[in-house]
Amino acid sequence: MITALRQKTNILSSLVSNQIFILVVLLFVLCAFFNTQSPYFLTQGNVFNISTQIVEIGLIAIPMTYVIISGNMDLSVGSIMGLSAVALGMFHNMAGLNIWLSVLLALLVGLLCGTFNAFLISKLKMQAIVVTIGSMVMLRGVIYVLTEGRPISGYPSEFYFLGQGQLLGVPFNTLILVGFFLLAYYIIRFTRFGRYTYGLGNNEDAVYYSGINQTNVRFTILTINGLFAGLAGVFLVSRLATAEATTGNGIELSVITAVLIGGTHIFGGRGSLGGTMIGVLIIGVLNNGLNLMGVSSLFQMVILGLFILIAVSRQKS
Amino acid sequence: MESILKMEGIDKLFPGVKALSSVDLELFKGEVHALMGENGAGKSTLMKILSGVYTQTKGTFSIKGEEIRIKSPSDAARAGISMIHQEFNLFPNLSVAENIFMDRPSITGTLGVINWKQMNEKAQALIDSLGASIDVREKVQNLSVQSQQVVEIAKAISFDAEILIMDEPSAALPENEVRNMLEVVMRLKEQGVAIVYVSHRMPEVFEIADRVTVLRDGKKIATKRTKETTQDQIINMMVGREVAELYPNKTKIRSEEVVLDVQEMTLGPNQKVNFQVRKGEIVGLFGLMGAGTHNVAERLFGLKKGKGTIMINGKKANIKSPKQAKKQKIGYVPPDRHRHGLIKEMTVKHNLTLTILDQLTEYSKLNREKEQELITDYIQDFNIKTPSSKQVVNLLSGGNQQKIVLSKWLATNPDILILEEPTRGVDVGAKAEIYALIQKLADDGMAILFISTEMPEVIGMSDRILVMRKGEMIRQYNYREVEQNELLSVASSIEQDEVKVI
Amino acid sequence: MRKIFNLHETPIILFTIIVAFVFSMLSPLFLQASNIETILLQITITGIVAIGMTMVILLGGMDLSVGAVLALVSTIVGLLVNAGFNVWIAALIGILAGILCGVINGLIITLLNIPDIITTLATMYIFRGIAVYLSGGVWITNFPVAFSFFGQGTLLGLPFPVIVLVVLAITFGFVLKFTRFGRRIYAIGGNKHAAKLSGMAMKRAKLYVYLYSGMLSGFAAIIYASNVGSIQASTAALNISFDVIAAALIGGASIFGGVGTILGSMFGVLLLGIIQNGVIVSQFSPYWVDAITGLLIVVAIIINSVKRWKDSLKLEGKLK
Amino acid sequence: ACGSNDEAQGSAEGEMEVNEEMNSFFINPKSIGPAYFTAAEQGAEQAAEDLGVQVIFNAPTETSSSDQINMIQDMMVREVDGIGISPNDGEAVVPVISDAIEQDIPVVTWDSDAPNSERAFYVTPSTDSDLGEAFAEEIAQQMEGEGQVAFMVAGLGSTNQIDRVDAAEAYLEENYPEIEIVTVVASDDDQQKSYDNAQNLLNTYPDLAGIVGFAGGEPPAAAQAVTQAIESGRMEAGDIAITGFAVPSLVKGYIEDGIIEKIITWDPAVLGYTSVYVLNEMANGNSIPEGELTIENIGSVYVEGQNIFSGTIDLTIDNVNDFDF
Ligand SMILES: Nc1ncnc2c1ncn2[C@@H]1O[C@H](COP(=O)(O)OP(=O)(O)OP(=O)(O)O)[C@@H](O)[C@H]1O
Ligand SMILES: Nc1ncnc2c1ncn2[C@@H]1O[C@H](COP(=O)(O)OP(=O)(O)OP(=O)(O)O)[C@@H](O)[C@H]1O
Ligand SMILES: [Mg+2]
Ligand SMILES: [Mg+2]
Repeated sequence: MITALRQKTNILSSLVSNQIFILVVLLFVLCAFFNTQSPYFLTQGNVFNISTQIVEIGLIAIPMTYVIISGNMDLSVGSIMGLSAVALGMFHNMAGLNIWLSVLLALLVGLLCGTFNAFLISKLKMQAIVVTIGSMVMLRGVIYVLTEGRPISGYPSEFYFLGQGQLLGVPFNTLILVGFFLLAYYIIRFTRFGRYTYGLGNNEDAVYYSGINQTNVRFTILTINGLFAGLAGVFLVSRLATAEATTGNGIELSVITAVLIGGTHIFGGRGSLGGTMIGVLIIGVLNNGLNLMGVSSLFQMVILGLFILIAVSRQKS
Repeated sequence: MESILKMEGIDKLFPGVKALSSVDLELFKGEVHALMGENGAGKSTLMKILSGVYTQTKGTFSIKGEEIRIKSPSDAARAGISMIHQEFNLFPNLSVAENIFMDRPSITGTLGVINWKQMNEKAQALIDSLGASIDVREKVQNLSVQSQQVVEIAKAISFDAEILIMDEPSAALPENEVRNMLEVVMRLKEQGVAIVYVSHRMPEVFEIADRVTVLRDGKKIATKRTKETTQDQIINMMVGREVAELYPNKTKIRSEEVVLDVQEMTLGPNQKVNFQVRKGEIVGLFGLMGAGTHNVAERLFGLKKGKGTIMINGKKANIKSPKQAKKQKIGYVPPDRHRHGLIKEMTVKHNLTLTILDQLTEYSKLNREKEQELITDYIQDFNIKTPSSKQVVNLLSGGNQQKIVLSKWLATNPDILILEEPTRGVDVGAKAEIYALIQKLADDGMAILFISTEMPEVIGMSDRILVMRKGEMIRQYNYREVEQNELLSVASSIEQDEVKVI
Repeated sequence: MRKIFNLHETPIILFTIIVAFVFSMLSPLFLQASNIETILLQITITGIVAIGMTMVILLGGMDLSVGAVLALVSTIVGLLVNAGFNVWIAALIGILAGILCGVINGLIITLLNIPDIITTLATMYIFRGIAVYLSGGVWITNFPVAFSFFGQGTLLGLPFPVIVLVVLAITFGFVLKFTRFGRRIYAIGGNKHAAKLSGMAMKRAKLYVYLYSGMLSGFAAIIYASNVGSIQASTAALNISFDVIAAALIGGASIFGGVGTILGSMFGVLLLGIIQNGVIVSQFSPYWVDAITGLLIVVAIIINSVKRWKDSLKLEGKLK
Repeated sequence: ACGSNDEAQGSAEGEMEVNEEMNSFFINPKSIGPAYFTAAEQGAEQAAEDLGVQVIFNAPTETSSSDQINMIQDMMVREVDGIGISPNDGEAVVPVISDAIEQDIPVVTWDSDAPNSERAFYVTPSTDSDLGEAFAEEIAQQMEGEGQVAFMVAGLGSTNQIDRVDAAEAYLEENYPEIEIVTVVASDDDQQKSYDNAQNLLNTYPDLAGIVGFAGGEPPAAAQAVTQAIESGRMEAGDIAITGFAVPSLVKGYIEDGIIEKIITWDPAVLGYTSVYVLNEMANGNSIPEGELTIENIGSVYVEGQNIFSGTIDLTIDNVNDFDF
C-alpha cells in the first residue's frame, strides 16, 4: 500500500521536479519571448547562426558532462583549446605541413594535454580542480611562448569547410556537434562506460569493489576531454580563419555554466547529456536573443547570472 | 532506586517503516541498562530520539519527573544526555583533544577563545583514565579504528552527563580495551551516571548490566533484572522463536573437491594462514576485531597485496585487483555495504548489474532488454522488496540493500563467494532469507567463505569454522560442534573458566 | 626541530624559500629591500582576499565572486570619494557594501540551498554587471590626495596596506585557531555529518564565512582603488578568484574542506607574488611569464600531494 | 522552428517598412566596459542624434574574437544598414566581413583594422605603425637618444598592440641604436597588474630611462608607480620619461605634476562619430571623396585610400585641461 502510494506521488512529483522538463520549458519560454521581441529570431539564418555559435562550447560541454558527472573538474579546457588552435596554425603555416595532417597533430596536442591532466588526476590521485588550474595557467603560457602573441592565419580554403561550410543545407560544424552529441548520449545511456561514469561520481569505492578498473575510466574521460577541447580549437580556427593566443580564454566558465544549467550536479553523480545540450542551447539562445534586442552585454551578464540561479535553484547542495 | 529518565509511548515512523511503536523505557540513577534486540529492532532509533538526532512521532519523556522536549543534539546535551553513536562521528582533520571538546563552552574563555593547553591537558587526562595511550594532539585520521572508538568514548564521558548512551561501543574494540572500557563504565556507574548500553555481546551485558530491556520489531518485549534472567531467555525474547529456525538445515553431502586453497598467506610477521574451501561448502571464519579475518578477505579479493599462494580449482591464481579476482570467479560481499557495496544514489537495477555489464554488452552496446529480464528474475528469486527496479537503493531497507549486494555478485556466477558480515544491519526476517539463500547456493555447489563477528550465525551456518586470533588460524570446528562461549574464549584467548558467560 | 618539519605548511614554505633563492641567484636585484617591499605591497590585495577564500574553502566551498565584489566596492568607494565624501566614511560604506555582497551570497547558499560554486558564479556576473553600471563605463580616477593613504600611506614607517594585511591575517588566523567559531569551520569542513550530530549551527557558520569573505574583499577593494589610482569596473580584479584559489590550494588547503591554514594561504600568495615579480626582475622573456608561473604552480601542487601521500601511507601503516 | 519561418519573415518585412526611413548601424568595439570604448560610444550616440539614425553599440564583455564575431553575425540577422568593427583579431573578422559585404551591408573598421578584409574604410587616428613610430620618436626625444626603455602593453595577443610595438621597435633600431628595449610586459588589461608590472620594472632596471605605454591603461599605471617611487625617495623626478597613449582625464594629474611630459592621444568619440557618419553616407549611396572631409560637429578628417585619419593630439601641460574625455 504505502509503496504503491509512494510510487504514485513519485511519478507526479518527478515530472515537476524533473530538471530536463523544466529546462525545456524554460528554453521554449525564452524562444517564445525572443520571437515576440525580434522578427528575425526565428528565421532559418538566425537558427543556423545560433547553432554555429554554440559549436565550440557544445563540443567541450559534451565530455565535460562526463567529467563532472564522474566527480571531476577540468578548468584547463580553454587553454588546451587555445594550444591546439595555435599548434594547428604553426604546423601548417610554419612547419609547412599539409592542413589535414596539421589538424590531426593539433588534435593530438589536445589529447596529450588531456593525458597530462588525466595522469596526474587518476594515476597520481591529485585533486582535479587544482591540477587543472595549474595546467590552465601553464598551457596558456606555452601558447604565448610559441606565438609571442601573434595570431596565425592563412589556411587553404578547403579547411574552412569545417567551420563555415554547409552540408545538405545545414552548417557542417552543427552536424558534427549533433553527431558527437548523439554518440556521447548513446555512450552514456547505452554502454557500460556510461554506467561506470555515473558510478564513479557517486561512489568510486563501490565501483572498484565491483571489479572495475575505475582509474582507467577516469583516465579515459579526462583524456577525451582534452581531445575535444582540441577539436573545438580546430573548429574555431576554421570558423574564424585564424588562431590567436587568446583562443579559448575563459571558455571553461561558459562550458561549466552550460553543464550546470543543464542540471548536472557540481559534485558529480547526477546529470545528463540532454540537460547539457539544453544548457548550451539556453546560453546560445539567451546570447543571441539579447543581442538581437540590442541589450548591452553588461546587462546580459546580469541576466545570465540571474538565469543560472533560477535554472539551478532546484539543485540542492 | 531513584528514577532519572522516563520515556513513555515512544513511536517513530520513517517513511514507509514503523521503527518504534509505543516503547517505554525507565532509567535509574547509577544503573547500567542494557538495550538488546536483533539488528533493526529499533535500538539505535530509540537512542537517537533520546539524544535529539531524531524526533519521536509520538510519546513523551521526562527527566527527574519533569517533562522535557528534546529537539536537537544540543537540547540533549543541555539535559545531561550524551551519546556514543554506532557509526563514528569524528572530525578526521582535527586533533583528538578537539574532537573531544569540540564546540564546548567549558574550554573557551572570553570572546570564545579556546585555551588549547587546558583543553589538551583535560583531554589527555580523560584518555589516560581510559587506559589508552593516545597523544591527544594527534589528528584523528591518523588513529587506528580502535583508538577512534576510544576517542568517541572519551568525548561522550567528557560531557559529565547524567545519562550516557553507548550504542555498540565495544564492536570495534580489541579485547583488552574492552576491559578498560568496561571498567570505565563501572566507575561512571558508581558516580551515579545512568548508562544505556547497547550491545550484541552477551558476556558483556551479563557482566555489567543491572537490567536489560529487549526490543523486537520496534516493540518493547520486556525489561528484566540481569540476575533474574538467562541468555537463552533473552535470545528468545529477542527473536521471538527458537534460534534454530533462523538457520537452514543441512541436507546435502558435501563434495570433496577443493575449490579454494590458500597456502602460506602472510598476515603479519610469522603469521601464516592455510586453509581450503571445498565445492558446496560453507566455511566460517571467526575472529574478534583485529584477528585478521578481514585481511584474509581483502587479500583474496585483490584489495591488498601480499605473499602466499592462492590456488583456485587447482591452478595458481594471481590476484592483484578486484577486477582480477572477478576474472577468477570470486565474488565478495564487503562488510561496509554503504561505502563499498552499493552506489546508494543509483537504482536497484544499476546496482544489480554493475558487476556484469561486460557480459551484457553486445557490440559495445548494453542489451537493456536482457538486463531488464535478468533483473526481474533476480528481484523475484531473491525476494527483493522494492517498488520497482528503478527505485533508488538508498530508499530500501537494510536487508533488501544487503540482498542487492549479494545478488550483484551472484549475477557473476562465481565459484567462490566471500561473505563478510553478510547480515550486518539486517532485520530478522531478511536475515533468515539471506541464510536460506546462502545455503541454497552452497547446495548448488558454490564454495563459500563466511566471515562474521556474530557468533550465532557463524555457528548456525558453517560446515566448518576456522577461528583466528591475532592473524593466526588457531582452531577448527565442524558443523555445530562448538558453543558460543567456547568460540569466544578461543578467539579471545581467555581461558574457558575465566569467561563469565551464563 | 622535528615538529617544524611536520608542520602542515612546511612544503610550501620550503618551496617558497627555494624559489626565492633561485630568483636571488638569477638577479641580484631580487633581494634588495625595495624589491621586497614591492613584493609585499603587491600581494596585499590577493592576500586579504585569500584570507576569506581560505575560510570558504575550509568549509568545502568556493567563492568565485570575490573579483566582482572587489570591482563593485572599489567603484562605490571611488564614486563616493570623488563626490566629496570623507575618505574614511567612504571606506566604511565600501566595507559595508562588501559585507552586503557576502551576506547575499551566504543567504542564497544557506536559504535556497544552492551549491556555493553555482551561487558565486551567478553573483560574479551580477555584481560585475552592477559595478560597471554604477561606474557608467568610465574610468574612476583623480581621487583626492587623502584617499591615497589607504594604498600608499605608511604607518610607523611601514606601508599601510601591508600592515592591514598582517593584522587581518593574524586576526583571522587567531580566530580560526583559537575560537570556537574557527574550530567549527574546520569541523564542518571535516565531517558535515558529525557536525550535524553534534548540533552545530552549520548554516550560521557558513553565512558568517561568506560575510567575512565579502568584508575582506571590501578591505582589499579600498586598498586596490587607492593603490592603483584609477578603476575600470569592467576589468578590475577580473581574474583574482583563480589566483586566490590557486594560492590557497598551493598553501595546502584541500578543495574538499577541513584542511588548510591562513599561514599556508599567505605563503601561497607570497609564492605567487614572488614568481610574478621574480620572472620580471630576472628578465625572462615576457612570453615565458605565464608558462613559468603555471609550471611552478604545478610543481607546488605536486609537492603538496607528496605530503598528502605520505600522510595516507602513514595512516595505512598504522591501520595494518 | 523552421515551420514558422514564413510568418517570421513576413512580420520582419512589416517592420522593415516602418523603419525604412531610419538607418540603423551596429558599432562594435573590442569589448564593452573599458572606459576607452565608453567614450567612443558617446561619440557614436552623438552621431546618431545629429544624423537621425539608430546606433547599436555593443560587444562582448571580454576581449574575445569568437564572441565578437558571434555578435556581429547576430546583428547581420537584424539587417542593420552598416557595421563598424574594432576587431580583436584582424584576421578573424575577414570571413564575417565578407558575409556582410555579400549581403550589401557596408562595413568599416575603426580603432583597430582588418587590412585583409573587404571592409570599405578604416577609421583611425593614424595607422598603427605611424603611431608606434610616433611613440618611439617621442620617447627617444625625451631620453635624448640613449638608455633603456621598457614597453608596456595591454595584451600580448592584441593585433593593434603588436603592430604598434613592432613599428616602435623597428623605428628605434633604425634611428636610435643607443636605445635598448629591455622588455615588453603585458597587463591583460588589469589595472592592478599593469601597476605591479611598472613597479617591477623600476626595481629590475635601475637605469631605466623610459616607459612607453601602448594602451590607455599603461601610462597612468607607470606614472603612478613612478610617483610613488619619487615620494619614497627611491627616485628623482625626471629620471624616467613616460609616453604612449592615454585618455586625457586619466593622465591629467600626472602631466600637471610633471611626471609625464607628453602623451599622444586622440578622442575615441571622434572615431565613433566618424564611423557612424561614414557608414551613413555609404548606406545612403553617397561616395566618400579622397582628401579632406569636413564633418559637422567634429571637424576635419582625411581620407587617404581606404584609411580615414582623424588625427592625433599631443597632450601636454599646455592643453591638458582642454579635453573632457
Ligand atoms: N533514517 C531512517 N529512515 C527510514 N527508516 C529507518 C531509518 N533509520 C532506521 N530506520 C528503520 O528503523 C528500523 C530500526 O533501525 P535501528 O537502526 O534503530 O535498528 P537497531 O536496533 O539499532 O539495529 P542494529 O543492531 O543494526 O544497530 C530499521 O529496520 C529501519 O528500517
Ligand atoms: N529513507 C529510508 N527509507 C527506508 N529505510 C532506510 C532509509 N534510510 C535508511 N534506511 C534503513 O534504515 C536502517 C538503519 O539506518 P542506519 O542509517 O542506522 O543504517 P544501518 O543499516 O543501521 O547501518 P549500520 O549497518 O552501520 O548499523 C538501515 O538498514 C537503512 O538501510
Ligand atoms: Mg543500531
Ligand atoms: Mg543500525
